[in-house]
Amino acid sequence: MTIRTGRLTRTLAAVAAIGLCSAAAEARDIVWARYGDIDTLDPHKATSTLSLQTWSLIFDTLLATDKDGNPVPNMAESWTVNDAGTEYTFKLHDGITCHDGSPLDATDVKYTVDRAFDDADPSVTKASWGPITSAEVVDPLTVKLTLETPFVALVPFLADSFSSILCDSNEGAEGFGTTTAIGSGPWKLVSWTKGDKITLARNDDYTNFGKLAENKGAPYMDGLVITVVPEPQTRLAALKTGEVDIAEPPFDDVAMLKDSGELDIVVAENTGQNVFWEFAVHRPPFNDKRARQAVGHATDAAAAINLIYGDLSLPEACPVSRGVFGNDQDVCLEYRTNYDPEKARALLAELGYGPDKPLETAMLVWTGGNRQKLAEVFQAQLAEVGIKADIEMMDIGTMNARVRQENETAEGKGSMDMMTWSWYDPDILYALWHSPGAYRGYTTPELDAMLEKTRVLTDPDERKAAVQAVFKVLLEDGIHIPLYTPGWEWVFAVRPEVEGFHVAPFVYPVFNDVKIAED
Amino acid sequence: MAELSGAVPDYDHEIVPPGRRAHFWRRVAFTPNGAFGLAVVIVLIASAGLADLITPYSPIKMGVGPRFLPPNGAYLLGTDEFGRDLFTRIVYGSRLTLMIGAIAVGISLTVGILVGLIAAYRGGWTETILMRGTDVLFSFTETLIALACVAVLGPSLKNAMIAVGIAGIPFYARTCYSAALVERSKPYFEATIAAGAGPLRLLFLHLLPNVLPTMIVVATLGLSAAILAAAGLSFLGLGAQPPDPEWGAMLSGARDYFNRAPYLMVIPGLAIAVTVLGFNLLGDAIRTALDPREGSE
Amino acid sequence: MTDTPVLDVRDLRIAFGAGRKAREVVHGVSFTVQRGEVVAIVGESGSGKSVTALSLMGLLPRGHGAVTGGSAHFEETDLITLAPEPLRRIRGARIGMVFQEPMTSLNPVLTIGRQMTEGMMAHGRVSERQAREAAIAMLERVGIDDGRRRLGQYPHEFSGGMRQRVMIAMAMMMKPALLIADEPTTALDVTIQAQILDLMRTLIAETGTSLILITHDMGVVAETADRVVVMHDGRVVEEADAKTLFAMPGQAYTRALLAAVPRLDGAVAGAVARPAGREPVVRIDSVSKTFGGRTGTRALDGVSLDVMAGEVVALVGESGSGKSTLGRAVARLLDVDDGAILVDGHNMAEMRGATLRRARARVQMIFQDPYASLDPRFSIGRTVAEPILIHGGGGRREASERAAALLQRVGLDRPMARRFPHEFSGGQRQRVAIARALAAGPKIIVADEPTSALDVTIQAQVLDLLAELRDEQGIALLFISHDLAVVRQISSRVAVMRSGRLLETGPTEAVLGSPRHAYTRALLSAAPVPDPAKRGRVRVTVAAGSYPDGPLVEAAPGHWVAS
Amino acid sequence: MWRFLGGRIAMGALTIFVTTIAVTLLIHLVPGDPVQIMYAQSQGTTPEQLEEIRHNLGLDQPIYIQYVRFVGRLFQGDLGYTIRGHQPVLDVILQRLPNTIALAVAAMAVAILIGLPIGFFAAYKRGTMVDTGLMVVAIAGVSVPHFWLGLVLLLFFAVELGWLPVSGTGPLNLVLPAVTLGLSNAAIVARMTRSSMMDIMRQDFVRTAEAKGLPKSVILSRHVLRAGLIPVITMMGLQFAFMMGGAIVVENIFAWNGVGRMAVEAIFQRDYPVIQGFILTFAVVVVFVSILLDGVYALVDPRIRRS
Repeated sequence: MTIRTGRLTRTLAAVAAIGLCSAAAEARDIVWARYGDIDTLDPHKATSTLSLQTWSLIFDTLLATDKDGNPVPNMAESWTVNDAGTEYTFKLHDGITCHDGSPLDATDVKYTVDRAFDDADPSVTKASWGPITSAEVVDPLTVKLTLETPFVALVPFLADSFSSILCDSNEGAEGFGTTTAIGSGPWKLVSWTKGDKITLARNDDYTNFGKLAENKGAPYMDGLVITVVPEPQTRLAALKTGEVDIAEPPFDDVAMLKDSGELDIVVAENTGQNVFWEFAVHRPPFNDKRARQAVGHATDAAAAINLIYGDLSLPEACPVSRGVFGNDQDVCLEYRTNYDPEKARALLAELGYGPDKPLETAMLVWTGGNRQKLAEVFQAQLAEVGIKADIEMMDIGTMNARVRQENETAEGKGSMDMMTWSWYDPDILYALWHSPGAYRGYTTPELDAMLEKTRVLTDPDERKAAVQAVFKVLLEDGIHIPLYTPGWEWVFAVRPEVEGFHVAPFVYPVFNDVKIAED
Repeated sequence: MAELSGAVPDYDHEIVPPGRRAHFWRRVAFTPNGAFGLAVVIVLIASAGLADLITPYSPIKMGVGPRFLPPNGAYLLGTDEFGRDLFTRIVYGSRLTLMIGAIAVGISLTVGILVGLIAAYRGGWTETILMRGTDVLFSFTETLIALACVAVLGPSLKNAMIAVGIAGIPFYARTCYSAALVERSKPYFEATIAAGAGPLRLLFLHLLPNVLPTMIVVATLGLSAAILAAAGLSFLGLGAQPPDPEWGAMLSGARDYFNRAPYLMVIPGLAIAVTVLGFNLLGDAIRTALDPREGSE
Repeated sequence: MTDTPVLDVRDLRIAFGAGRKAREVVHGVSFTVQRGEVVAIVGESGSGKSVTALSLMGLLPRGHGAVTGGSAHFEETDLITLAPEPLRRIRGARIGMVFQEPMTSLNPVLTIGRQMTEGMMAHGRVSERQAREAAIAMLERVGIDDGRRRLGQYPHEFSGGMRQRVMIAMAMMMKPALLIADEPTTALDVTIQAQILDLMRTLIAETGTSLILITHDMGVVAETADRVVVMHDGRVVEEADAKTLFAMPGQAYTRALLAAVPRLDGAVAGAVARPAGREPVVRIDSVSKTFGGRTGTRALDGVSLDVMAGEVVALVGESGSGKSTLGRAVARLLDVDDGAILVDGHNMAEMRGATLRRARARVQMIFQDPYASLDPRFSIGRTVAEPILIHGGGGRREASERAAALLQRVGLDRPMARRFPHEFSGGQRQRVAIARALAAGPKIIVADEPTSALDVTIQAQVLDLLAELRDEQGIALLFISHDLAVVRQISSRVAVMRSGRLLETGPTEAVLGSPRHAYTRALLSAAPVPDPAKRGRVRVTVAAGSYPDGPLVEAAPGHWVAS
Repeated sequence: MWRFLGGRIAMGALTIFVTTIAVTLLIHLVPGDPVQIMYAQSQGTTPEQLEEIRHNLGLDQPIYIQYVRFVGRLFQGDLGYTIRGHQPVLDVILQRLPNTIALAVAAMAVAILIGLPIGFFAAYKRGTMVDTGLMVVAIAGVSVPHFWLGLVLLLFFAVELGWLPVSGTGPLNLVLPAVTLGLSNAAIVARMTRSSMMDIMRQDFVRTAEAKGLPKSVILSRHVLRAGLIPVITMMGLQFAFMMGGAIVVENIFAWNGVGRMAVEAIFQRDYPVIQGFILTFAVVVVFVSILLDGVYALVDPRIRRS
């Protein structure tokens, strides 16, 4: 029977190979495999990195980031701010066209902003846009945003794909977010088969004003196919067979791949990703800062990430990661609870826990990126000092809900979670820890005041000091215990014939420069 | 999740009379299938019971050895990605496996027998409602019911056991029902009614003991299905959570290393397969011993 | 008789199992069958008669039995040593076979035509068309009209009797030299049985085919056979000309066998007219029951009947007559739609719950299948003690003491109380069932074909026991049976049923001796009589709907007939 | 026959009816506030907004009204919107359903092509070593977890030998998942077929056929196979349901873009409208297929066709 199956499959394989060859002869697309699918093509309806990365290819943004993560002009050739910091005026480049051929101008920007603030159906990231009260078309190439209060994080936000500019021809278009997504980015949407793949075609009219790519025109390759391959080993196999050009490899195989030179490994820098412990602070045991500190002292992040990610990831000392404004490892290391199991045991003993009475807590972790493995290591580390943590794996969306639910619940056993956030600005701390707090977690009036200050200070040095003051509170009280950066979807294995692939800050892969050498 | 339930409940309700029990077990143990099944089950129970004695390390402590060490003298089955001893984890895993099987089958069996017995005994509307309901659930297949239960309850080992238990109810209820229906139509049952016996006596002294042999066969086969189903859920991440050494979860975790350490995937898979095979063969042998039509004797 | 027999069986030995477990069940059987002769092989269960027949066709179930010695020469060929392929060519073509169960002996998913013609075509003689023509002609000969249409039908569109006709047609179509019929009429009602036996006899006579008839029924033997081979325990006990055998049985076993056969003629043993009690124990008053909703079958249609204390009333009829339904209604094992069933003056039909359970002690039941009648997980002592316990007849000890006494009464030793049903024979189990029925202290016992599954010698013993109990304890008995001879032996009154209606009722002597209803007469004339001298009686037949089935009218004192 | 099919259709309708109720209840059985769980993704949703969402979803209504509404929308083909990405659930499902059905059908074909002949042969050789051997293989077949078998096949045929693509959704990609799912079910089909055929071989009519002197091949093909296949057909409906159930796991291994993979993702994402839609779709497909097979059954079995 085996023999017969063999012959059959070989025949089938031969038949299919013929089919594939003829398809390949027509055009060579870049094939990029990821572990999951996007939620939507509508940038106002999701927050996942997978979605963001895709939007960044289809849509363009007013501003862009340089390689250090600083905002630079893009579609907006320049911008001005009034002295009060409440009016931002952007001047657009002339001649930008949308995928449907219509010009991209101030009305499209206004359309996008208004849509994000639509009362009936606002953007899920409305809060991050800041206190915008209106968007005004001054002339076809000039648009003015008016804010209620100053908001310094608006500029970096407009460099991020959360602020993707949607062409107003999307208005009323059938199936926006599903079958239609008209932008002005380097790639045009051809089709999206849910759960399977997104097919993009080169936007021939594209001009790169500020994005991190050497190529100032349209991408070199004809098309880009983003496929879904959940299993890391399967992605690797597909990379090896050439079915896929670029994909996240299994972490444990990275060293081997590097050594063999079989595939190139690209590690994204300045991802802005921050992985940290946070706690349900409104009830025992984590309402006592000593319990939180004990967790901090029990955690050996360096050892853990070394075990799971090798040298691919770095321990992070600050609540915002490297490449984000205010980050300073030395400053943070002073404040944070460092690995010291003895100290952890002592703190636990103070609280009345001991070998016979472990501190019990749930440990919420979201799926993917080998975090379940990492969590297992942390679980073992905590067990060493007498903390019994039950890992609960869940989707990130679920975890967000759970964390908030835990914070709003007064009863039950302890809860801590391995939270992750990626942001281009320390303003994220405002979202997280300013009352009421994204998860209804730790807040105090003092911290609120300190966070408010970080939003309005326009002088970089003053703002830096204010930000680091916030770090101090968060770290010393064990509210936000940073673990490592980068944290997810930042390692890419690339087939050797693929040239020019790189990743912009905040994990935006750039395909504009990609060329695939003919075999 | 393989459904053994694909086999129709068509057991012959030939009963092993009390006096022949010893002979019966000899018949089970002396067939090659039965002997293998029995051996697997005994080894499983022994390893679950004696796990603390026969394992050299802790099943959850990391770094008791180097990582990814292939099977060798010191670590019989090698070590995993955290430097834990795989042999120890497999042995402790047998404990979980037995527990999962026992609890899940316990739930299915108890509820299934009650539903089946009551439906067969009461007849009329009770029967229609219970058995049509069972049919509806049955057409959903165990996998879907288990999945729906986990969707509601959330992923955890406990919930997976409950889910698999609930998912099995329709099959057990159906089997019990058809067995009870056969018994119910036998003259001895009518004679007992005619003797004036009440419902409890009829249900629990006459009906239950007579369907029990059938249900034991079903439960033995069902154990394997339950173990497989729970391992499947754990494999999908919907069952056991770390650091539990549950075989399905171990297998799932080992997927990331199949280039580097294929034994991490092969061994838990074999453990599941052999265990399930053991229960299947044992169940089959018991059924053959009960059903004179099956064997060549 | 001609010189060379069609079949000559010599010292045939058959064993079940293999190797060390082998157990010989047929120990050197010899007999011959002459051309055109009807030979009956008769015996009780376990005598080896069916196995012998199957072995001749090479049809012993594989892995279960094998011929271990002897020969069976059929037209010069030894069937035993013949290779499978030549044997196959003889099967069907030269030796035909008819089986007991017409309901299952035909393939339900193939048309009758296909099944009738395939044999003829397999033996390579004819085209499909010729085979169909032959089949139509043959159907006509066995009394099935409209053959062309019938060939396109499936077995489920035929009744049991019709199917057996098809089976016979199928076998006889090939004009075999020998036909083996294994209990061909056992599953049929007595009137159909008579028709089938007549048909077979006619066909045999016309074609000159020899027939081996395997049966347990001495009546069937007497009606059909030229020569009889009596088998017992795998051995031939006696072989003789039919007339001789019935007149002067040579062996003790044969004599015992014949003596045990209940007869419709001759002396009546049990049916001595007894003074019946004045008050009826059971009064059945216009009881009706329909199964399967409003459009369903009417199983009982306004039946009324009284049973006096200490009286045995027999309920006779063919399958579908409603006799068992009536019995179960009396035992309150089913709800009736209409009418009342008064037991000791209390209407059982209206009782519910605990009242009903208490009242149940008055009516007990004995069933046909002795194997399924006892809970296999209860020791027989416990089985018999159960009704005593339920009805509060004292503690566990007293109950088991009384149970032991009852078991002793029905002829089982006290120590046997600890044993389980599988350790007993069919007859013994039926005794246990009787003891259980007695344990509740009933006024009446409903016995539904209590002896039909038993061998004739055991049947006689059980009937004797029932008669004794009736005399001794004054319990009334509602005796349900299809066998008029058995009825005649035990009952004092008979009620004849058909299609849910009572057609005739009266004293046994009157109803069976001078039947007034056409249907009763038909039943009596169809019943096989174990006396070859009475062969060839004129059969009375009665078509459905052609007989009176109105209210009963008293034709003679105590003798009521449907008008 | 129409009465038989009518009964089956009624039973199917009942199944779907019960499913709609179960699906409505599902969201209420979830511990915690489903709306909060579902909408936690959105940044800073205020309690008022949550209340509004609850209202929009009708979750503030009494449950029977919710049910009536749910069914009402169902008749318009509206299964609601996904939580993640706000897509119409029906679209999301319909885009993937053909893949799952293709997988189930292909797996069924594999199971039947392998299982049926083996079962038939084992029944024919019943009681011999061949039979015992085949049945042990079949038992081993049902004992191997298919999530493991799938991985092993994947490793061997796709990674080691490179004969087949490792993942994705296309005709060639179908081979491995279909074989994985088909193989473990082939064992069940084999056992089923064997027991059905053995039942038939024990029937009196087979003995009749033998007594007629029919050649063995005719008896087997005409009498045994035909009658024996009928119960097998009736089991196929259930078998198809098992395939659909098994597809949930297999799709996840091979990244086959079907509704099973979607369902597991939805569970992790607590995307209840998708889970609801999945269960409902599953029920409809299973009911439809079983009615279809009942139709086949009714046509094949003269006892039903001509009644």
